[in-house]
Formats: sequence, structure tokens, C-alpha cells
Amino acid sequence: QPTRTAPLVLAAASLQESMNAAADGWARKGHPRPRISFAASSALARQIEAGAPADVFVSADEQWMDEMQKKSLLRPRTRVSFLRNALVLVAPKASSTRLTIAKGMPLAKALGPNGRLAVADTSAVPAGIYAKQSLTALGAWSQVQSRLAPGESVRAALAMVSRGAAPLGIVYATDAKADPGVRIIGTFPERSHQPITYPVALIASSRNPEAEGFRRYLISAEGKAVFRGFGFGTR
Amino acid sequence: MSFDIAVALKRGTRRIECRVETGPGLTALFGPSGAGKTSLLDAVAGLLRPTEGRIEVAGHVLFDRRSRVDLRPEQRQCGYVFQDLRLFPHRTVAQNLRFGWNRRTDAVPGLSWDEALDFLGIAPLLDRMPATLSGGEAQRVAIGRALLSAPRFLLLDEPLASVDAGRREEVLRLIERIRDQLKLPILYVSHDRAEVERLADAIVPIG
Amino acid sequence: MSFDIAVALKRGTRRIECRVETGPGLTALFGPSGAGKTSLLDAVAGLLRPTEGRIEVAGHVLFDRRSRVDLRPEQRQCGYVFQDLRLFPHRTVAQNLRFGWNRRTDAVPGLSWDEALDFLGIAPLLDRMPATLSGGEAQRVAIGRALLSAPRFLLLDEPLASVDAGRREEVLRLIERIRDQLKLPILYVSHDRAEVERLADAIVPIG
Amino acid sequence: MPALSPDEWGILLLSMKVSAVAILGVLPPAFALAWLLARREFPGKIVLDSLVHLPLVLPPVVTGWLLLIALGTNEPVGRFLQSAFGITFVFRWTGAALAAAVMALPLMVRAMRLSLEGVDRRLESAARTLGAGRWRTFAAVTLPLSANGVLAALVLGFARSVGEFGATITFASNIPGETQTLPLAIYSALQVPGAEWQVARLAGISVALSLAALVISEWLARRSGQQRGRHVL
Amino acid sequence: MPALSPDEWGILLLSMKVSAVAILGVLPPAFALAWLLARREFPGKIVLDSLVHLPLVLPPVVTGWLLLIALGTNEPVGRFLQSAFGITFVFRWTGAALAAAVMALPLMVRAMRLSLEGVDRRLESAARTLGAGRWRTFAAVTLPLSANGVLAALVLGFARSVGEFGATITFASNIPGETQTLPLAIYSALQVPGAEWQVARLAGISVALSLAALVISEWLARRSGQQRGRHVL
Ligand SMILES: Nc1ncnc2c1ncn2[C@@H]1O[C@H](COP(=O)(O)OP(=O)(O)OP(=O)(O)O)[C@@H](O)[C@H]1O
Ligand SMILES: Nc1ncnc2c1ncn2[C@@H]1O[C@H](COP(=O)(O)OP(=O)(O)OP(=O)(O)O)[C@@H](O)[C@H]1O
Ligand SMILES: [Mg+2]
Ligand SMILES: [Mg+2]
Repeated sequence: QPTRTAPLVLAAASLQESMNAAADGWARKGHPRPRISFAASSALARQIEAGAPADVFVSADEQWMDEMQKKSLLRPRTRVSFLRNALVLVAPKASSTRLTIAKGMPLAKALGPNGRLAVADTSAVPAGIYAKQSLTALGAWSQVQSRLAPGESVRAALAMVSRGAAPLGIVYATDAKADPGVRIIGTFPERSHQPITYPVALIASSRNPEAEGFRRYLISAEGKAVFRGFGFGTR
Repeated sequence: MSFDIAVALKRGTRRIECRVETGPGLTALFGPSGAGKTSLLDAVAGLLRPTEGRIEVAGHVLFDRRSRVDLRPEQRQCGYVFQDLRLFPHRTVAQNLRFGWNRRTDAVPGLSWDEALDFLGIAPLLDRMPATLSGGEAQRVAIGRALLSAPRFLLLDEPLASVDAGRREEVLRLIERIRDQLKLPILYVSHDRAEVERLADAIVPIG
Repeated sequence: MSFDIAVALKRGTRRIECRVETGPGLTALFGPSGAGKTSLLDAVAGLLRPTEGRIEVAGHVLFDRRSRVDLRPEQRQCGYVFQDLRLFPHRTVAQNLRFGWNRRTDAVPGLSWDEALDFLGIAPLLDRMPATLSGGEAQRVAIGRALLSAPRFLLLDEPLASVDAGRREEVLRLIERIRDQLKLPILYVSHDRAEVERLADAIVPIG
Repeated sequence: MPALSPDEWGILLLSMKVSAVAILGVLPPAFALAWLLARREFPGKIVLDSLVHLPLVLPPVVTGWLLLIALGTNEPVGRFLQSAFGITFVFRWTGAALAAAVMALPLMVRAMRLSLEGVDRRLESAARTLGAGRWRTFAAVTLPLSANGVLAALVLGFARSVGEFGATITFASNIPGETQTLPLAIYSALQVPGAEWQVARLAGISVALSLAALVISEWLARRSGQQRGRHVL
Repeated sequence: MPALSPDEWGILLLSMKVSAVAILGVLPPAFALAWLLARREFPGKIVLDSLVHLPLVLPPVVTGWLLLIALGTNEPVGRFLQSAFGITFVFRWTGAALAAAVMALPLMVRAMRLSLEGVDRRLESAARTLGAGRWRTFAAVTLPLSANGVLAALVLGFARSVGEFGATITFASNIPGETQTLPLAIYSALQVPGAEWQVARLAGISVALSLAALVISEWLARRSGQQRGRHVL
């Protein structure tokens, strides 16, 4: 019964498509296809803490991975940051807004008189935290601080832009690329925010022999190629 | 004529036909249980629509199948004492009594509030909730509520069924006064021969 | 003694004291509206706890404040016809009648089902829901339900209030038979002098 | 628990405002729906019933998303509301209230419908014979006799709005001081490792708020219950 | 809409199983709570009432998190359940059912409480004089007379469980074939840009499922309503 031996992977929701593709690739090599549970990294981390019988954890940020490591919930020496992402400014497809992302850019003006800037929650959700860092570094934070529309996730921010509820938004490059309803106006300089990386690690309580194989596959050249296809950077 | 009624009623699977044609005063409906007395009163009050026929009370046509007259219950101005009383459980006795009182723009030189309470012996009950009344007390309140609503005619469905002998005499006198002085047409249902013979100007067998 | 009752009852703000001591047969309670007749029957049935006193029926102590006896209603085996009937609205007439029937492990050579239906004239109503019954029909079903529950004594609260004259004779004969043949003690509330005088072995004034 | 910080006070007051406006605003249409469903037979009744239940069945995020599609400033209806009445919902506290109202609707309708079904129609016909028209009968008999259900609807609806998260954040966003109600603040705190204490404080505030609502409702129920007593004959 | 794919069938069946088990499992304790709240006065009643409302007031994610804290296999209670009875909830469909049950509880309790408050106690005392003990009176009188409320509770509870998302994903995670119910599948689809069609399909399935429940309930209500008729005297 393949489901017996298939490892259980807990993955950040933003990896939905790419991780499924990677699991398919792994399955094509004759392995049982991993079962994957997609949810917010915070939710997954709390489940691991509560003793959930999972094998692999792929987080959308380092913070929760650090937390897991501190509590010795990860198998030592299995943590690898294997994906990178970039932050982009997007506008609805039909929008004609132009803006060069640089220090001192007139971001507030670009929002128009009433428009709001769609982001993920800047105090909590990783994409929002990165956006805040970039905007601060570029000197635009004080302009738009009161003009934000924080969503529950990057996807929510993306939906606000693609539905035209917000004239501009800050999302991951991978999301922007996949959504035909938005246009990328520019990419935030990599150095304006902490590196956006996705770590993977084995969970300490994992007993599944397949788990380590899948982790290795994810960080192999073959595995990374799958993610590059969805717009991720790899390292 | 006070009552000029000829209707066919449908209650569940039963079909009931009634004909009542009487002059002024009190008309007693007399008939076995299940004959259709309550159903007839419901029809006159506008709570049960006859399948056929015509209802005229004191010269006013309340219902006529042919000419499509069908007054709404609140337009018929009847004072109906229900067999099952139907006091409003969320209102005090006084509030129940006053419910129809507001209709009192009356041309009829009616019955005064105090007189009615006195005849019915319900003055001490005014602040009580209906759920705390005894059977006979509730019945007298129901009578009071109907009488105080300035009706143009009365429908009394066994109004004295659980009123005690002493009170009964008082209430009978009240009804007689209404019959004689106010000259309201009254349809009266009772199973008590003596009562009926004392009150009725006409007795109509039903069923 | 059939009934040996001396209790004090509290209903709302009112305090009611009753004393009933009678031999076998039917005891009529006679008294004005609001005197406490229904309250007394409730106490005997176990639905209203007296503040003081003692209730003994046919040699069984049902309640005694001093010795802390207080049988639950279902242990008292009474057949109670309520003034407000209380038919179960979600059960057919037959199901209502059969509700207490299951107690029938009877030593009492009771009343047969068919006989009861016959006396009460409710055989044609068996499949009906209570909401579709006329007032008199409902009352007869309520009497039937109480009689068919194999009671050791009966509490009848104005059982004939809306039963028509013809039926009334039948039901009276049924009650007489129960009184004479089955020798069940009966507490009977009525406002009808004639009825009381015909039935009662003892008349106890209340209030 | 130490006293609330100014931020927490702000969130609490906003939550109260949003929930109160939502519930009071949705009460009349909810009652009308309850009445229709309890009392009338009409074609498409089951469809209406399903529509009312929709916000319960769909994940809240989807409901929020549908609201966004329907009432966004770039969508026809949204544009119309804005130009004709100057009403915008997106990114406004009014949007949070609308989301809460929509999510509370099915609960409120059901509670009131249940009570209405229990009202004895014979009492209504008695009121009619006493000269009360449809409206007075409704106001003086039907409504007070279903007061229990209205009260239950208010409590359920209020509790539900105080807890509403998914539709609000999707439709009205999570703007501090404008649309950041208690659950949204809790959500933000939950995303950060080690902020459990803050989560607990905010959750405590939510619970206290709805406890207050419950206490008030029990008190009202007791008062009206005393007044009412039970049915007679 | 083309026929359902095997995946969609799987999700639908899982959702049905989870919701049905949740609702039927929580019905008895919910009724007991409703009865306590409707009929009894006891110290701490308002506290119990608040506890029942808790899942309504807290954001679902918090409820899921509390469940996780209470019943995780690393936590005392969870460890005990596992070792003593072999019951685990985390990552199991049983966990999804538990989460759904907890979230549905307040709605179900309220509906049944409302009906119980409407039951005429005089009919219960009539049953007692006819020899029915407390239990028979309950089963033959109280319960059938509050059938409307039980039915409403089932419908509300079922709809609520079909729509339950936050507590489930937090407590039971989002595992295809095990805990991925309809709302979780919708959430997953929402993560993929351009998958609106799939979201719409899944939402449609949810709606159809609860519509079916509604139709059944209306039919049952009509049947029992016909049987019941209204109060007499
Ligand atoms: N829904 C129904 N289905 C079948 N029969 C019904 C229905 N409603 C009423 N009936 C019958 O209609 C008849 C007339 O009822 P009604 O209440 O008018 O009688 P009544 O003359 O007032 O009798 P009573 O003196 O006992 O009050 C009764 O036999 C009753 O059983
Ligand atoms: N909750 C209450 N508060 C105040 N008074 C009450 C309450 N309940 C009952 N009473 C009063 O107690 C008295 C006794 O009532 P009971 O029903 O026993 O009278 P009864 O003798 O049966 O009268 P009837 O012949 O009218 O049926 C009545 O005067 C009634 O108003
Ligand atoms: Mg009648
Ligand atoms: Mg009495």
C-alpha cells in the first residue's frame, strides 16, 4: 500500500503548484508520491510542535524554521535553504501606471488620491515583512504606511490587485508571474530586504525512510529545476 | 334581519352547511359536539373562508361569494369569545382588555370599562398575567376583552362553560343588558338548555 | 377513607388551605372560580407541592410533609382530566389514548378500550390530530385518555364543560359505572349543580 | 491581566462598533427573511433558503472574495453604489461590518424563523377580530411572542461578528484603526513565533466582549420571561 | 458543469463523512447542553453558556490552535487519549470531524435551546400523570415537541461543518484524502492564480451538498409538521 510509506510533507501554501509538480517528478522516479499538506507556515509549525506525525517541513520563511530548530523539532543537519524569491510591484493588467523602483520614488502619488497598496500583513506575514523592509530602505514607508491594504496572505494581496480593488500591490515574483490579471511594474532590489528564502528540513520524529530521499530530491539539481520553472530562484 | 347567513364550510375532510336567518336579539346555536358551531362563528368572524354562500350581519354584507365581498376580520368589528379563549399570554389582563378598546370611536353608547369589570368580577386581576389565572377567571377576562372592543355584534362560544354558578348569574345579566339596551346582535353557542332558553330570542339547531 | 387531604398550597401570592375527608365514591368539589379547586387537584396529582400537610388516597400516602413522603406524579397512578385538556398535539387521538394504556398491568378489572370509546363517542376520531378536533371532541378524548390509563383514582376538572347534552348523558353514565363498579375514588369539579347532585356521594365546598 | 493598551482599546472599540452596526443593520432584513421562510409558501422558497445559508456553507474567504467581486470599486455594482450614494465598502470599517453582517445572517434568520414557527397563529387571529390589522397584529402579537428568537439571533449574530475573520480580511483588508477587528489582530499575532501571550490577551478581550453580550441577553430574556409567563388555555 | 473528477468525488465524500460524523456525534451532547441551559438554573450557568459560545466568538484559527494545544500527541490529554484508547485526532479525518463538531456546537445548542424553551411544560406534566417517568416523558413529549429545533440544529450544524475551514486546517491540517475537506480544497485552489474555475466548481459542490441537506430537512419538517398540527385548547 503506497500510502503507508509515502512521506507526509508540510509545505507553505505559496508552494502549492511547484511542490505538487516536484512530488509528481519524484513519483515518476518510482517512489510513492508524498502526501502534502499546504497551509500557512505558522499553522504547520504549530502542528509540528503539537506532535503531528509528519516527515518534511518546507517553510516560506526562516523565522518559523528557527523556532522549530530552537525547540529541537528538526532532525539535525537536514535544514537547507533551497529556494529564493523576489519581491515585485504589481498593478492590474489594464493599469497604465509607470514607476521606477528606486530610492525616493513617488509611490504614494502613483496610488492616486484614494488608492491603497495591497500587501500581505506587514507585521506578521513574511511577504509583508519583506515589503516593509524594502519600502523602508527605499524611503517610501512613511509615504504609504497609512495607505496600506494588508491582506491575510500574498495571495489575498494579489487578488485585490487583479480584481482592481487596489491600484498597486507588492507580492512575490512567482505569484505575479502566474496571475494573468496583473502586470509587473518593477522588482524591488534584492538588497532592500532580507533574503527571501525557503528552507526545508526533516522533522525529528519522522520514521519514514522515504522522507530523506524526497528532501534530497528537492535540493538536487533536478528538483530545483522544477521550482525554477515556476519562477523561483535557487541556491 | 340581524343574521342572514347561508354558507358551506370545509373543515378538513368535512363539509358543513349552515343557514341562520334571525331577527334582532340573541340567537342561540344549539347542536351536538362537532356539528360545526365553532366553524360557523369562525366564518362569521372572517377566520374561515366559506367555500360558498353569503354572510350578512345587521345589514352589513361581510362575505358574499358571488359579488366577491370578503371583509378582513379586523373590518368586521365583531366581539368574539373563543371557545379556547386565546388570551395574549405576553400581556397582562389589563393589556388584554385594552387590546380592542382602541377601536372605541364608538357611536354605540357602549358599556363602560368599570361596569364591565364589575359585572365580570375581574377588577382584582388587572395586573396578572393570563398564565396565572384560573379557568373561570380566564374565561371572564376573555368575555371582557370581546365586550370592551366596541363590537357591532357578538360571537360567544360557550362563554360560561367554566364560570361558577354565582358569577354566571352576573354575566348572564350583563349579556341580557347588552342584548336589550345596546341591541347588539349576538350569536351564542351553549350546551346548557336552561341558559339558552333564558337568553335566546331564537334557537337555531345546527347539525 | 377515600380521600384524606389537609394541605396548604401556594399559588403565586395566594395561599390556599383545603381539607377534604370523604368516604368511598365520588366527591364533588364545589366553589367559586379562583377558589383553588384546580390547585388542589394539581397537588393530589403531584404537580404542585403543598407547603404543608398530608395527602392520602385510598389508604396510600401520596404526600406527607412531616415524614417527607412525596411520590412522583407517575407513581401516584391517577387519571387526571385537566381543565385545559392537555392533549399531546403531536400524537393522533389513538396515540393520545394509548399513552397511559401501557400502565395496564391492571389488577383492576378495568374498562375495556372498546367500551370507553363507545361511551365517549370518539371511535371515529382515532386517526385525527388533536388540533383538528372540536372543543367537545377534544374534551371527550381527554376523558378517555385518563380513564384508559388504569388509574387508581380519578381527578376530573370540569370534564363536561363543553360536552353537549346528548353526549353528556352517556358520559355521566360512564362515570357512574366507574364509581359504582370499579369503585375508584373520584374527585370531581363542576359548576353544574344538577350534575353534582346526581353524581356526588359527598360535596365539599372549597373557598 | 494588566490594563489594556491604547492599541488594544482601539481594536476593542472598533470591534464593538463593527459588530453592533452589522447586527443592528442586518436584523430587519433577517427578520423579514425569517418571516418569509416561516410563514409563506412560494416557488423558489428553497432557493432563497439556500442563499441565506450560503455564507455558512462557503469558506469565509470565499464569501469575502465574492463580496469583493460584487462590490469592489472597479466592479459595476460597487461603482454604482459609490457614484450614486457615495458608499464604499472596500477597505472601510463599513466593509468589515458588511462582511460580519453577511456571515451572521444565516444564524440570525434560523433563530428567528424557529421562534416564528412556534407562535400560535390562533392568537394572531384573535388580534385580528379585535380590530388589529396585519401590522398591528405583527407588532403587538407576533413580534413579542417571538422575542426569544430575536434575542437569540442578536446573541448568536453578535458572537459570530465578533469572531468573523476570513470574509473581513479578504473583503475589507486588515487596516489598523479602520478594519482591524479583534480576530484580525489575533491573526496577525498568531503569525509571529512567540506572540502567544498577545494572542491570549486579544482572545481574552473577545471572550469578555461576548460574555458581556450574553449577560445582557440573559437579563433581557429573564425580564421578558417574567412578563410573559406561559400559555393559557 | 462537467461531471466530477475522481479527486473531486473523493473530496466530496470526505466532506460528507466528516460533516455527518461531526454532526451526529455532537448532537447528543449539544442537546444535553441545550436542555441544561433551557431548563435548569445552576451557579455557573452563564459560564457554561459562554463556553458553548466560545467557538463562535474566537477566530476559527484560534479554536483550532486551542484544540491542537489540548489534544496534540505531545500534550498530556492527547498523549493520554492515544495511549489509553488509541485515539489520535491530529492529521486524521477524525480531527477534522472534531473541529467541525466544535465549531457547529454553539449553533446547534442555540437552535435546540430555543425549541426546548417553547415546549409547553403542561404537556409534560400531563405525561407524568399518565405514568410516564422522566425519561419516557422526555422521549415521548419533550423531544418530539422540540423536533423543529433539532432539525434546525442539524441543518445549521451540517452547513457550518461543510463550510468549516480555519479550525480544521489549524488542527487537522490539509492532507488530501484524509483531512482535505471542501473548504480546504478551495483554499488550496485559491493559492493558485488563475484557478478560479476550480474554486467555483468546488464552491458549487459545497453549495449542492448543503442544498441537498436543506431539501431533506424541509421534507422532514413538512412531514412532522403535517403530523403535528397545532396546539389544541
Ligand atoms: N382539520 C380537520 N380535519 C378534519 N375534520 C375537522 C378538521 N377541523 C375540524 N374538523 C371537524 O369539523 C367539525 C366541526 O368542528 P367545530 O369545532 O365547528 O364543532 P363544534 O360544533 O364547535 O363542536 P363543539 O361543540 O364540540 O365545540 C368537527 O367534527 C371537527 O372534528
Ligand atoms: N402565579 C399565580 N400568581 C397569583 N395567583 C395565582 C397564580 N396562579 C394561580 N393563582 C390564583 O390562585 C387561585 C386558585 O386558582 P385555581 O386554578 O386553583 O382556581 P379554581 O378553583 O380551579 O378556579 P376555576 O373554577 O376558575 O377553574 C386563583 O385565584 C388564581 O388566580
Ligand atoms: Mg366548538
Ligand atoms: Mg380550575
